[in-house]
Amino acid sequence: MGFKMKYVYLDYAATTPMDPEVIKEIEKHYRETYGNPSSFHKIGQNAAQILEKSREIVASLINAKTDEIFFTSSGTESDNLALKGVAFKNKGRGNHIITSSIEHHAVLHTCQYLEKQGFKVSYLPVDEYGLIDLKELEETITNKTILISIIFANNEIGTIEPIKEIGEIAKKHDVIFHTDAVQTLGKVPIDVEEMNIDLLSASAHKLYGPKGVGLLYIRGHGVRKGWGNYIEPLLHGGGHERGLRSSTENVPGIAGFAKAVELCKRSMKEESEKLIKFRDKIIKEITENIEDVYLNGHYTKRLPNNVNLGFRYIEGESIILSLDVEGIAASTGSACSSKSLEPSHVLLAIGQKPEDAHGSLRITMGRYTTEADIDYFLEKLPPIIEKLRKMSPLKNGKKYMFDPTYEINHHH
Amino acid sequence: MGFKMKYVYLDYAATTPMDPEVIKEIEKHYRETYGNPSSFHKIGQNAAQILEKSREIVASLINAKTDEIFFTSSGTESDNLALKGVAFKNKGRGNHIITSSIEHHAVLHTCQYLEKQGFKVSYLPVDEYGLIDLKELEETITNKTILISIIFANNEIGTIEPIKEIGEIAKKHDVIFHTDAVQTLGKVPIDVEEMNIDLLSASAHKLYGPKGVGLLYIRGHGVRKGWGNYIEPLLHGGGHERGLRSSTENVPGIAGFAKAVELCKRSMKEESEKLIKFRDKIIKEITENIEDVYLNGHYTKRLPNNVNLGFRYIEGESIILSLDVEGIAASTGSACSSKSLEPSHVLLAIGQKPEDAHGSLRITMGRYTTEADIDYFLEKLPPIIEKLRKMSPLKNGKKYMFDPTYEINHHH
Amino acid sequence: MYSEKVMDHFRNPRNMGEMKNADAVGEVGNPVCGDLMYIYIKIKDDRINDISFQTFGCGAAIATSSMITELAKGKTLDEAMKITRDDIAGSLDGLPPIKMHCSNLASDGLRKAIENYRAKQKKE
Amino acid sequence: MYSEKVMDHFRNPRNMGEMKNADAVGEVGNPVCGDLMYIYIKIKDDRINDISFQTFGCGAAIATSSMITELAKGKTLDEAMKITRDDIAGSLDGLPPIKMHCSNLASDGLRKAIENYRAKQKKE
Ligand SMILES: Cc1ncc(COP(=O)(O)O)c(C=O)c1O
Ligand SMILES: Cc1ncc(COP(=O)(O)O)c(C=O)c1O
Repeated sequence: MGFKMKYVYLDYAATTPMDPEVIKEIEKHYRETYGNPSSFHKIGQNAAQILEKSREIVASLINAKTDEIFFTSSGTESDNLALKGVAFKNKGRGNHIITSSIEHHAVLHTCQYLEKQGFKVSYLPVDEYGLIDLKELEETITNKTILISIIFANNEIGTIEPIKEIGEIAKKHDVIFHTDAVQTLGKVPIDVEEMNIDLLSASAHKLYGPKGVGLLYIRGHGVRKGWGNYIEPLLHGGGHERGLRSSTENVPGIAGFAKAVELCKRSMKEESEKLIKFRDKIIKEITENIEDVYLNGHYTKRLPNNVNLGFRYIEGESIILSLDVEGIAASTGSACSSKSLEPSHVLLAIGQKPEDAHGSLRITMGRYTTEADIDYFLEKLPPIIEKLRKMSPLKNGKKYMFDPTYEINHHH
Repeated sequence: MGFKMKYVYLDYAATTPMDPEVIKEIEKHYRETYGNPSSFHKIGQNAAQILEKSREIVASLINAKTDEIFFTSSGTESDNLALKGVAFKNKGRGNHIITSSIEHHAVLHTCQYLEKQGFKVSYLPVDEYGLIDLKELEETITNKTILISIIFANNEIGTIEPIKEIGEIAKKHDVIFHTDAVQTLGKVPIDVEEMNIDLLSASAHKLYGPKGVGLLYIRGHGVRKGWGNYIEPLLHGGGHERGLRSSTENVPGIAGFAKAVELCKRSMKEESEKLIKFRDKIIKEITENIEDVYLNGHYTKRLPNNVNLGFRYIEGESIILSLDVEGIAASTGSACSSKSLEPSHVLLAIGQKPEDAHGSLRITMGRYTTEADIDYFLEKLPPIIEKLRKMSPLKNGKKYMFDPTYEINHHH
Repeated sequence: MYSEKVMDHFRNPRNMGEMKNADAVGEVGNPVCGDLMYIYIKIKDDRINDISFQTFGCGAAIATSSMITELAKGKTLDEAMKITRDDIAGSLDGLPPIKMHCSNLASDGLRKAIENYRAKQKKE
Repeated sequence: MYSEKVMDHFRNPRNMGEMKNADAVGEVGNPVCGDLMYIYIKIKDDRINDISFQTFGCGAAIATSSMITELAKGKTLDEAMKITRDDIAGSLDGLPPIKMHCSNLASDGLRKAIENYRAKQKKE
């Protein structure tokens, strides 16, 4: 598996280690399938065949047709292509987009960009568990609405949205429905037909595949009754991916993605049972044994591999730094560990106070997580929380313990 | 080297086989450096370090500063980011772009897209060798001109443009200068300072690196005196690559790119001497021994690895198909082998008649090309040309040999 | 890309070359577009007694030219007039879609040749 | 990310905890922004005789808090007032740029404590 040192990796939502079988597959193609699929000769046509076979494998995981899979370079690119591609192509039809307030930045910042280009975007609020309200969604649709983009399962708090119901509403109103399934593909069954999904983003490096490979599922390969072509490309050039995504195809990487999908298909059920067991064990142990802690997200409508806990009175970066010292990799929604210096918009959206949003800890598990890893984490965490709380001036209910008459000055 | 069968690959301009050292490097990082560079913990920070080291290596090849290198997913993406990023960011300053008529589709089609968005694009003609006219370039600049984009060396005919002189003109008029160096990086020395290049696109898979990894050099990391920020992102999201290219960084692929650059740096001089020898041998042998053949492009201002020959009276696809049968991979500008069914715009731009443009053969060599490969090719080609010409109704000077009174109907 | 049948006809074209004493020739295509095809026929008792082709074009153009000479030889003119593009593609175990449209001209070439022959006959 | 010195102070913070009988305390930061720091001081002969901290914040916030207690202990109040953010960062072998700006509050905290002490003295 290639872990260089004894290290418990509990940050699978950030990215996954690659599966050794995927590495083997890519390496094989690195050596053998170096051709350019656009080339006419055998070496090129051989690469073209591997490309199409990979497309077939990936399509089958989500019940799509082969020609509805478009390979990109990342989840971010897929999100950008979906949103900008549909928005700019359908300016004439309408300028209204509906999304949620807990989208990944790849959707959120793209929406903000589209707002600057004259589009109107409605950001649906979510409840304390991170769920959107279906009635509110339907009421938000106007005759200018062209696109609904709702994240399948949230990357921070793991909440799974009611995708099938959203799909029905979108279909009923003839609005295009995109979902960011970057955290979902390979973890939870997805059926684009049953769920009425029109566009779906995914990224190989979240499911033991390579970084730099993503996909966008595009219903009807971009043609829709009453709309005609409903999406335009983001990258112009040689006309690859049937004109929707130019660039010489990364065939070895794509074949690696396909291999990763195959492996997920094979092990998804078993893996998710294991992870749900670990997940619920962590939640139970920690909420029972540590004070002033709460679960972020939903108890059951939740990704099998995600735990997100809020620890009052302490700050998240110092938690994950302490865990790192103990050889445990985890993540936080704290501003201090992000580039933007803002606390997680997802935690704020589920109604957390900013000071609490700073104290979140995200544990995400995966294929290589063992019971021993979980036990090690459960052993190391409590003393860390205790030590940091001892260091903190914040305490249950009262913030200023020394002399309440001292004047308080806030930086910023 | 992983060639599965005995096969002489002479299509290095389409894509290169990967260097075994690059494969080894990527594989190592696949196993060890799986972290997300945005992650705070050791696994993530380790990946961040590899990323920055790779940036340094790549920067040094073109005399750039480390923070001026931005990794993308392809040459196409780099071209799109350069052109759209500068155009949209500087709408207020001017709407005029100058490019050439022999750009790769990644630039050409992006320019055509920008025209639809209200920009004016001047497509400079080229002479019979594919060279732009510097005087004409300078005269084309107006006070609305924001960007000049000229391909460094053409992918079909191998002509190297006077980049340094273009850079001087761009600088003099304070216009941003982008060059598509996808075919050039690693083959010919490039110095962005000396050549006054502001933006430069490259792609790893053209220099023995992986597919799906590209770079855009951005002078002053996007800040320019009198302009401020002069480029905006194409992919919105988590703010990677200092906000100019969001997506989890493909660290193993990028490290492979860096390794490929290192190898090029080491062997460029020696390799190019070898290739120039082969190139000139092919040109001499074929033009001396086969009738009605001519060289496309320039004799000396030419990529070391490129030969492009026009064979009258026969069609290019049938040449490369015949070569493929003999175990030789080559390429053609013929419409019949392209998706667009149009003959190469590059060959038309250098003044070829369409019927001649159909008969071109592009031979591009590289690191693994041997003298034996060249001799094999030189042995196999003449009988192919002879056979195809015997089959062809076209002959020196006269097209209709049978009965000139028959009525001629053209399809299309 | 191409079927084995196509490659066989491309590598070993049947009935290739100019026919000096042909009764008629059919020309289709245009070198500007990358294809030009000549179909030569010799007629005996309203049957195609001999046939040959010359082609400037891609692999598919050459293979379809070769194939039509095999399909047409010995047929009556009426029978030969009925050979379609699909017949040729089928006999070659299929052609890439893009080639079906643009390089599959041989049946048109044969028809032209027959029409030219009949027009000549009328004049005489 | 962090230097070894930072990690040392983060893992083994010096002079950590509330000081019940402090002469003064300085508070900086705001939990809403993710940082809150208390610096407690005990003064003797115009010198910092004892000092401790409590901090809610990231690794850098904790390490800088710890470091200032080491830097300030034994210094006269005037000397202590002159300790800067850069002094602290330097003593820690540097801080990530983003942290220089946002979590490097300890010198402000100490200055606040001293000002509070002096204000109190004046009143008495
Ligand atoms: C000159 C030139 N520009 C751009 C590209 C596009 O590069 P990529 O295939 O990496 O997108 C290519 C090659 O395909 C090229 O030759
Ligand atoms: C929900 C979600 N969407 C999009 C992305 C972006 O994917 P990528 O890093 O492949 O661009 C991520 C992960 O980073 C994600 O978790």
